[in-house]
Amino acid sequence: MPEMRYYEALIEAMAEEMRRDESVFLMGEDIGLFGGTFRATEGLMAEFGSRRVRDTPIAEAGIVGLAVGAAMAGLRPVPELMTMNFAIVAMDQIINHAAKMRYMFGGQLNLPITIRAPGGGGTQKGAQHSHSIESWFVNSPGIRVVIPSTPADAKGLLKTSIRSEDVVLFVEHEMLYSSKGQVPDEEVLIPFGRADIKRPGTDLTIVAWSKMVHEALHAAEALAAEGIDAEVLDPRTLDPFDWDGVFESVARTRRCVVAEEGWRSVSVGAEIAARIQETLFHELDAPVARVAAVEVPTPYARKLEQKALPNADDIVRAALKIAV
Amino acid sequence: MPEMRYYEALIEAMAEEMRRDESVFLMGEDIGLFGGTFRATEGLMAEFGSRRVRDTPIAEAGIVGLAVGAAMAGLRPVPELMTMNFAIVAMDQIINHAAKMRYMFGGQLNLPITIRAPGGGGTQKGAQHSHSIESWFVNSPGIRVVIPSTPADAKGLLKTSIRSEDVVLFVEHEMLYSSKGQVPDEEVLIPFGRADIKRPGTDLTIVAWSKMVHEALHAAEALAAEGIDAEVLDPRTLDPFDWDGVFESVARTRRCVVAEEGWRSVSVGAEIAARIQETLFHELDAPVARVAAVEVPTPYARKLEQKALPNADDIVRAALKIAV
Amino acid sequence: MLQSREMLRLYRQMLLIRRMEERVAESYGEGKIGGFTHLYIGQEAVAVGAISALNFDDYVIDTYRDHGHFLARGGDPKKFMAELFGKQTGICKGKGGSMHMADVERYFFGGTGIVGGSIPIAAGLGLACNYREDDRIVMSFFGDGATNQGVWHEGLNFAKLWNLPVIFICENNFYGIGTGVQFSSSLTEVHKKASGYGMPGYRVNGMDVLEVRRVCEEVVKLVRGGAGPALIEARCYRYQGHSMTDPGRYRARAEEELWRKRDPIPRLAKDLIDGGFATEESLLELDREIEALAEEAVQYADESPDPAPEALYEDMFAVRYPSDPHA
Amino acid sequence: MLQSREMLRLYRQMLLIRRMEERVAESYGEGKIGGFTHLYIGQEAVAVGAISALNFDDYVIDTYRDHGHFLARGGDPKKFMAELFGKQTGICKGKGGSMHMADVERYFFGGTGIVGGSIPIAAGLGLACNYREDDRIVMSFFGDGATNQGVWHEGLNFAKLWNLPVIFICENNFYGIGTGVQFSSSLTEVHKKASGYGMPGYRVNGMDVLEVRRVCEEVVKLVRGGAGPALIEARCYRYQGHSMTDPGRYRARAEEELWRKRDPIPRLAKDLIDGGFATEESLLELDREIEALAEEAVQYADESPDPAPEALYEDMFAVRYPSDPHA
Ligand SMILES: Cc1ncc(C[n+]2csc(CCOP(=O)(O)OP(=O)(O)O)c2C)c(N)n1
Ligand SMILES: Cc1ncc(C[n+]2csc(CCOP(=O)(O)OP(=O)(O)O)c2C)c(N)n1
Ligand SMILES: [Mg+2]
Ligand SMILES: [Mg+2]
Repeated sequence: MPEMRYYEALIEAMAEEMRRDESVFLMGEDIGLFGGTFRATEGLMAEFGSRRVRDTPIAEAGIVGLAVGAAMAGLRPVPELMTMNFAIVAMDQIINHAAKMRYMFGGQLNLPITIRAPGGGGTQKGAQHSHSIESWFVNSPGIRVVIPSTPADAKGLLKTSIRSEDVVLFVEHEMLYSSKGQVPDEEVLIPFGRADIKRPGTDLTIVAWSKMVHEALHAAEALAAEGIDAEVLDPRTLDPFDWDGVFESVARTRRCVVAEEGWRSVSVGAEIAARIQETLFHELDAPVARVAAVEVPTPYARKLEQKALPNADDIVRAALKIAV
Repeated sequence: MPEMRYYEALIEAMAEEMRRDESVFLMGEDIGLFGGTFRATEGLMAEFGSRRVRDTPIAEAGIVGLAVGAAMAGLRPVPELMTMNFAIVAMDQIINHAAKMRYMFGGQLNLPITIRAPGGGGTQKGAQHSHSIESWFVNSPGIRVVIPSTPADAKGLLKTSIRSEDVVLFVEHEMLYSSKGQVPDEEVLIPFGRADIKRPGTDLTIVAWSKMVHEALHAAEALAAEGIDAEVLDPRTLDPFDWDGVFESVARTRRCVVAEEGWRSVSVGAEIAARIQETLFHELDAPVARVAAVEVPTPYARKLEQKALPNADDIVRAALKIAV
Repeated sequence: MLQSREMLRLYRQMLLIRRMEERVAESYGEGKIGGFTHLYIGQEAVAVGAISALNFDDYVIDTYRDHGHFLARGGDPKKFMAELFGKQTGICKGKGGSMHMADVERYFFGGTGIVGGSIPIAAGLGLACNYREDDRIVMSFFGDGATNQGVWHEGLNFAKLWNLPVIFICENNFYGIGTGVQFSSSLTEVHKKASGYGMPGYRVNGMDVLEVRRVCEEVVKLVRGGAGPALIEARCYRYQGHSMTDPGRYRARAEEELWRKRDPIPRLAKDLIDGGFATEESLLELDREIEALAEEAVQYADESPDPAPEALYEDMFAVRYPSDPHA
Repeated sequence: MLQSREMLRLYRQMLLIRRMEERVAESYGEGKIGGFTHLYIGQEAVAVGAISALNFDDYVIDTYRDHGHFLARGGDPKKFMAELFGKQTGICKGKGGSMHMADVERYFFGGTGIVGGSIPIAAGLGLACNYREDDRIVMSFFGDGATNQGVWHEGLNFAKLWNLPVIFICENNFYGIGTGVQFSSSLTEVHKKASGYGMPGYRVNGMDVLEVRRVCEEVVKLVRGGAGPALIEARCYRYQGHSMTDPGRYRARAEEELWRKRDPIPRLAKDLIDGGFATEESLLELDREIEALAEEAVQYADESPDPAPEALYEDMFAVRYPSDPHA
């Protein structure tokens, strides 16, 4: 199993799917000649040309809208939003058009669109460039939300996304692009809706996704030193969601921390906590604890940013609080 | 205390504040000559002229952006988005500009903007015109979210919003505009962050806002017939949120149903349920139950729409489930 | 000059739209139709003239005021009416309603309720045409109000930049709800907005189906030949309020009357009769035939079943998972 | 022709920006500055020429490439550098950073990181001018890439429709990150985009501060006089990569060299010397003085304290409530 970086895994996934299916094409800002702001499309224009790897104007609503039109006509667009921050400009095309059209047209068509975009903060990009807003998309029906934490998951899930007949928001993380991991040699398509136990444990379940999986793994190590054996569960896709996987784990450990990079109020973690208490009311030994970002626009100054965003220490603290 | 309709209460609030403060002005689609799609600005152009009641092009991002600029220069804009659905087109101006600017400029300026918009479904307007997406805005820091259920609350809270130095999203409901209620004669400014007990009760707390308050009151009557005395608590503002008020009520009743019109997953109700279980873990006699919309784009056909949107019966069912 | 058969076909389509819309208004009044319902009465010449210049497999995309285009594209009046009645037999199984009529089999990608929302999507359809190097083109209908939305700009820029075969047709009926175009557009001559994209702009009399047809045929030829996108402004008038709930008090009676004199249907009737292609009698006969069709559609819709309750959970995704909403 | 004092002032400002930016690059390399940092080197003539045509209480609003405009508006170099260092003494208390420099006291409403995002806001500032019937105008700076965003269109339409006193200045440096303007704009002559709004469009040489100043003075006079908004395209070039992390491999060396020959600073130096307003010696002396200023700013920033941890919770709202985040 070769080791590769997260962004390389993404490139491989796209290249394989583009070789396989002529109707798959990419579009986005600076993805071609420039090679992608985070290198995640490097080399693809050289291989596939400017017909299938299309540099676009800075017009995110337009980009998503064009993808919808192309998909209506039977193509499989993989638009890239340079970052998740700019999905906000395209919100109406994503939520009101891409995500609703199949339903409101009574199922007359499929819209196989995979919208890629990196979210997240942690590199001092400030208030407008540090969003983890998967919660808005999970709230909205009609769009799958995929959010891998490792190179292998990134590759396998991106391939599944591109082959999916439905609209997928594929959320990467700016700080994960250069992370390394083993990626299977053979073709792997990771199914949606299957959580992955990134670390088995018996005393406590930490549910985390994207970059927070790695914070959770660090936290689990620290907790191990305190004699607490934490399980780290990565749902990998937030829609569909593997509720059975989560309930099974928490029913075993009886304690749960949900850790995410998004703002706390009305976050995906809130949903997870709410459903766990609903389903496992009598099994829980402690309230479900939550770790999330402080609810302020992300500040620029490094020290403030670090305080705003959640990390392994926050998870340890939350875990210790409910583990007593 | 005169009785008036919800939309009349809104008109009164705007007229009073405009008379009081020359820097308050309105802008929006069809609010002037046409009098407002839901009559909520009727007569205001006649009184205040087209300088202070401005009909705009159909360009919601532009409308909010202009409001931000005008507020920067010291005015107090009250932009109307014809419906909440179109806030999605303006999402970036609302969330990334209006809501973040004060913080990212280190507090150098205030942005006293009140964005009015009606949300909600129930009149067969279909998938793109039936949104209750307050959850996205409560997730986002930097913007107040006000969501009155009665004419009196509408008036008192709109006046407070317009006088507030901060950005407010003021959410009305299409189906409430013609509802009637007593509105105090004297000037009342209802403070943010104070929940209102719309019906006191001892056995169960129903937390609900906007139109769902009325569904909750119906449900409470039905529950009374079953011998269950439900309290109906209306937070009225979702940001700031009266956590103490909610906790106090639930600590008394030990059971809670949260009822909202938004989609279930990652909704404001999820946050409320998550925090209640966190804070009152040992006080609860049953899991917090949630009533919300089915997670599909709102269908047009009446029967399907009625099934998709939550109502009093759903609340009763949820209450009975946890009341046993 | 068009052949008489084709002229009669255009007449028939305009009349079909008119009569169907009258039944829509009636049924709305009876509470059988709900939601936002925007009639097309008055603007028939635009949809009919323009769409008749297309091949059957060209793409058409639209706004919420989509009744006329749906029918002009050959959509089934029964499925149309059933959709408005929210019935299972509706073209979108009752899930769409008035604003979201789509007929994918006829390459009609339907209505969007978000003003301007369809414009970049139209460009995306055009992208698909170029991508596949097929011979198709796209026709995109929208109102004067839509031209001030941001995505309109984005769509036109993309279309010209990538030389996409898209004809953007602005139905300038001078109002967006109650707001006159002079209160919403810095340039009220909408076709001139094409200049901001280096795109050709045309203006046609949208009350004259033959003129619309002629200009569209020319533009279709150019666009299909690879000339890139074009903007056509069709000046027209809606005879009813913006939607069923709008009494339309913002328009002067005199203005309305002026435009009623330009009604495209009697206008073409006169041409047909003057040209010897029809008689008053034959046109009346046609009208009766169409009335019967409309009546049949209403009856079909009336008698069709409501969607089954489970339908609520269907059609959102092509592939469903356990966490998706279900009964 | 400008007075020699004024020419010297322009020279001084351009040089200040250049030298400050050099120190920014240096400090970024030392890890003292983080995030996205976009240098203004090469484009100095635009900010300096244009802003110098304004009154002190006119409004200025900007994008993320805001260093030059901040300094040209008279912003304090120390608070500027401290902001970049993320210090409590920064103009935004370290919360904004490179992309969000605002100096409200100087009516400089700062940078937004969302391409095009500031355009309707600029129109809103213009609306306030008209609302109050004061004598102010607005200047809005943005790049060539921004002109393809939807809100750009909305902002321009609003401005013309309501006759707002806004000067939209497009700094066309021919690239949006690595994408040439010919790959993003259907109309590469950006000033012609004004035609879509019935607005006048001007083109100036953005490498010549005197030309920028002259044209802006004329346009300022018109706009202040009530002529409505205008679009100015200033053609210019950024000498560095898009941001600190961009090596800029997408541009031909020859192109870069061509534009380096047009450097606005030596150009004005020559004019000053030729006109007898300065000597090589006096300009060198000025440079030393400015270097010292820049050095002082770096030192100030270096020695300033980090924001206090509680600062995280401050500045979001004017009025706080118990449910707001707190320590
Ligand atoms: C983004 C958005 N804003 C507002 C509306 C509400 N609205 C529906 S139709 C309409 C007027 C549109 O006018 P125009 O484009 O001229 O089309 P017409 O109705 O005249 O056919 C408005 C404002 C909407 N549907 N979408
Ligand atoms: C809405 C949005 N999309 C994408 C970006 C990423 N981005 C930052 S700067 C930039 C290029 C802007 O080019 P231009 O407007 O020409 O300004 P310049 O950088 O040349 O000064 C892009 C694409 C962004 N900040 N905002
Ligand atoms: Mg119109
Ligand atoms: Mg540029």
